[in-house]
Amino acid sequence: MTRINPEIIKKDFPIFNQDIHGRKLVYLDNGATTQKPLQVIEAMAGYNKIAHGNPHRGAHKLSVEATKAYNSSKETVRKFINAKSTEEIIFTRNTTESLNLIAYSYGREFINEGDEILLAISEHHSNILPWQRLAKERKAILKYMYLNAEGRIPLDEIKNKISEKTKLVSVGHMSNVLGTIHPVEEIIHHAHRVGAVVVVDGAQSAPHMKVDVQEMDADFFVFSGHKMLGPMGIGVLYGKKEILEKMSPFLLGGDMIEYVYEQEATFAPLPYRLEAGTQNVEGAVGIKAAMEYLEKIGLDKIEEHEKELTQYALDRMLSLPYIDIIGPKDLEMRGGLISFTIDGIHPHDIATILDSYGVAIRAGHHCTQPLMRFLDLHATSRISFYLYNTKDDVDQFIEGVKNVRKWFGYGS
Amino acid sequence: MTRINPEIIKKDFPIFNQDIHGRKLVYLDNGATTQKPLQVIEAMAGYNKIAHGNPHRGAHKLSVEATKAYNSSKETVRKFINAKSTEEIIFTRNTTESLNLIAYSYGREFINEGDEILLAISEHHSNILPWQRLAKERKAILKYMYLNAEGRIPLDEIKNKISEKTKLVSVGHMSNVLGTIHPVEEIIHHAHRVGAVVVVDGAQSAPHMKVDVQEMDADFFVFSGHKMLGPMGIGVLYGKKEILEKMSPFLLGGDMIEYVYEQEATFAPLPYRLEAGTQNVEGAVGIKAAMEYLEKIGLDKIEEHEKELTQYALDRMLSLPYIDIIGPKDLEMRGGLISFTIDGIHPHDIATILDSYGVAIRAGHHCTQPLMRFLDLHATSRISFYLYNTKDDVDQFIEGVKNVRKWFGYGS
Amino acid sequence: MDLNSIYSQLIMEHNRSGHNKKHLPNPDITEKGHNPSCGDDITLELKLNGDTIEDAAFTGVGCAISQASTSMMIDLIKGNTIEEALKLVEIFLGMIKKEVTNEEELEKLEDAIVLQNISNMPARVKCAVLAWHTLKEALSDV
Amino acid sequence: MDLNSIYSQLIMEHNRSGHNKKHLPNPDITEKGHNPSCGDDITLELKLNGDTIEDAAFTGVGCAISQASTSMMIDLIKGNTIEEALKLVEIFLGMIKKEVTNEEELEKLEDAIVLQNISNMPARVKCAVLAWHTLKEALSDV
Ligand SMILES: Cc1ncc(COP(=O)(O)O)c(C=O)c1O
Ligand SMILES: Cc1ncc(COP(=O)(O)O)c(C=O)c1O
Repeated sequence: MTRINPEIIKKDFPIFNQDIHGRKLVYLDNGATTQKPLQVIEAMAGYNKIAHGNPHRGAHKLSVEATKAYNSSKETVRKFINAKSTEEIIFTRNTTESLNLIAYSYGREFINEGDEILLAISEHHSNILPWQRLAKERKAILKYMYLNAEGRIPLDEIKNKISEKTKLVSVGHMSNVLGTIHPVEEIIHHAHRVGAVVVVDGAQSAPHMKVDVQEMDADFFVFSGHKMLGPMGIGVLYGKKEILEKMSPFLLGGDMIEYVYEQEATFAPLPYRLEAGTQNVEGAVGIKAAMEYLEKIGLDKIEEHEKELTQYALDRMLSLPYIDIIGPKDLEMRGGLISFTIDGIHPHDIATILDSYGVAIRAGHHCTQPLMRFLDLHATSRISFYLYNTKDDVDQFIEGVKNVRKWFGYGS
Repeated sequence: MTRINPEIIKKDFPIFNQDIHGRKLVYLDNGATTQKPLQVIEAMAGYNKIAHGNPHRGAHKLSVEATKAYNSSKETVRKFINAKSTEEIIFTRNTTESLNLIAYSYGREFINEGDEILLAISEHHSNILPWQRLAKERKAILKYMYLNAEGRIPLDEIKNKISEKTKLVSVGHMSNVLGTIHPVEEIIHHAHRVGAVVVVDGAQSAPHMKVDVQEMDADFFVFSGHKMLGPMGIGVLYGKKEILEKMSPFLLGGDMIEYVYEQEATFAPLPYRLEAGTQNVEGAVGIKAAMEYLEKIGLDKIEEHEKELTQYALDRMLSLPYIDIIGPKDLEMRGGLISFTIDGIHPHDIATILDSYGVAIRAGHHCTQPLMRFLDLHATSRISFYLYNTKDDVDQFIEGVKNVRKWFGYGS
Repeated sequence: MDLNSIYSQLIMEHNRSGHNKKHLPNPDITEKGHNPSCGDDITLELKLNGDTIEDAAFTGVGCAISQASTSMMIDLIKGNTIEEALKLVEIFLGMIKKEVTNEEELEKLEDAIVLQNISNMPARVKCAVLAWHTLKEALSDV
Repeated sequence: MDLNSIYSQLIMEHNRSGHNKKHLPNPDITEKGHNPSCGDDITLELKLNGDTIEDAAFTGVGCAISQASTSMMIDLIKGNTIEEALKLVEIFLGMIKKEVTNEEELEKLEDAIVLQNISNMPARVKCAVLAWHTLKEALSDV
């Protein structure tokens, strides 16, 4: 397999044409949001320049073009995750809305008193709070699977926590703090044996590895455009058709109805039923362009590239005695993000000082306070890679870390 | 007051550089969605090229820039509608989501059995369905104000329908079918006397006239970016601070929390509490650029210009005996959109044939089936103006209509 | 898209559609068809003789495309057996979806073949198929 | 932004902050302050003598900015009356919001004046003000 050349890829990304505080930008905050290639920026601008209209039902050319653009984006998304049909693809605003939609439209209907909802302790707040509210409303029980010392969910934990009472399991495919790739196939297998439905939060996985929702057999799979080279303001909810069909609408309004009377209404078929109001066609155009860009390069190659960077970064970081890696220290079932702490220096100070060297990383609780409490940490620093990162980026980051130590008066 | 020159304005809008079916584009579907000036397209592209990051809590420069861009957009929106503070400005996805948010977060808490919710029969589906669901859930009563023959809500109707039982009134500021500007100040005055809260759906008004939410004294005011030169995927919810503060969150997830524990969570202050997950910063940048563009030209001038076009179009249309105007036939309290029917020709055929002459109009029920039923119509055709439309556009439209008649074998 | 040629033929058909737009004296089957997004609304009436469609007519409102399509369908199926009519419906729906392209098959649709390129006007496809779906519904009840 | 100069001074302060980071034997007031978005968490202890702040100290976790800011505040308020301390809090919060710019006023903040330009690091403003808000809270209970 020929490798990808991130130096050439970087040329597609205008953001790297600038200096940050007089230095070249080393962007290692891809877990939070990713940068956009010109291909995505121009696809959206192009849509706005020649084809913009309100889709659906418009008989004029611009409306027809907008409808085509929207539908063709759905087909691209369908193929990207190998869904059976575009009826299974609902555009939302982001992962957070996708999860809220499921909790509302599926949860309120199908979770009952005493039922169990199961999460991993490593979930992002967006994959915790909607279930907390649902559990409270429906008098259901919210349970967690805990992690072992390596940051993985042990098989026993899966088997023990999934019981006949379990009606819904929602689990992050890849942890946005630990980088662990959780064994979703195992979880789905066990959950389906007891008839539970499984939601996979793919916010951190879909951008970085080939996902096949049919092979995985997930009942729902959700992710965000802005973490995969696409625009903010658009996210995806995949759901199996037979399940989506049972769900009541979430947002109500234009375009998702059939007949509206003064006191009641009937709803349109899938996928329209779950998409209310004027949809974000530009966002759809952007996510399509992003997926096309990723597929042209190849998700397998991107994954390979990130693995290589991760190995390289782990090696360099493990050689510095004052760095603690939070999460698996090898490449097995882990993605391209690394959380760490540095003895005696608070993660926020690390991030601020690294910024002055042009190195963008994230620090904090990463929207995972229950995990932080479980790990007995207040915050971590995190680097996260994507296809445009280079070994040189890692080197600059390591140089930066050494400088952070110096600022605090430590020898390096 | 110097007039605006739409021919010069048109030059800012790349969409007009193309031919539609070999003819110049006459875009008269602004009620559905508007076109974007280069200033908006480039503001968003520029953000993506130099300043994109995930806002809030990020310590690195790109995140700081994104946060600044987001906050500065809120300030622009605040000024645009003259809200007291940016805490009163919540970004949503569109008008539809704004209305659903109110029905969920305000309605479920404060509407009780037997309470009355009052709408006008001319509401858009997005301003009907959330209240139908709420009324059903809370065992409340959904009532309608009906219109007189001119398409206006008579003062008596307002006084009769608002009673001590009325707890919430939600009304479109300007009808997207009739063009009528409803007397929201009167409605608010009467509603406040009985302690009811008033939601104003400004989807059709905010883009076209100066709105001052404090002067109007609306409790909520909602609109969409894509109907005012801005991007799709971003909308606004204004609410009075003291009301927003009483509301429970809508979507739950990242960025809207304070502390999250396994079984419960506390929420961040306004406006964050009502904005979950990664926000649409690009959308915020786009709506800001759109508002700045509109304000540079002047909303009073835009309104004046649209009035002139509307008068001109009404005059020409009223002179054709086979056209029926649906809605007020004079300029009093009406905006720049005109619904009509043509004897013997279905609205969809009118739209399709006009398209072949490069004239983009909308036809159908315009997401207002209860109004259509009230008017005893199946559908109408609709033209709707904006700052870039010209008298020449009206002339081409009229020529087109004459041709439609010819196609159907009528003399003109 | 040669709008002019498709559309002007359709409008001609529409303007002639009066001969099929009426009530039948004693219909054996009455089936309503709706197109919520357009507001189109037709009622199809069928008179059977054994399993032959002896007579057919329609009432209702709709655009030129749906009215013309309905009228052409009625001209086509009159005198056919139910089975033949259902076969024609399949050919028509197949043509619209571009799944049936065989010339010989398509010619069985007679005048209705003019709707072959309606997918170039995607907003209007539903208008074209309304009557055919309604007929299918009507006959599947028999 | 001259990050280097602000930040290196803050870190020096932070590294010296140990002298204020401890428990008081018998504090009259104990007040917790949180910064949920950072996870910063401090506890302020005050020993009063009449309405004079005789001694003060803090414990807790946080970044260099919040720890340095807390320690500088403690150095500043020790020996002041409650009223004087509250006045200093207002000057400090005013400085951060760029509402207080008068040099003479600002000098009353002594070392803490180094935080004047923290608004150039918007993500860190909350770290700088945590202790001061906590003190205000503590003293408003008296
Ligand atoms: C009066 C009115 N309200 C609400 C809406 C819904 O707006 P959106 O589709 O942007 O949510 C529209 C636009 O279609 C409208 O005209
Ligand atoms: C694992 C995970 N889930 C959910 C989210 C929320 O995504 P968004 O903010 O785009 O809704 C994120 C990103 O922050 C994430 O990393």
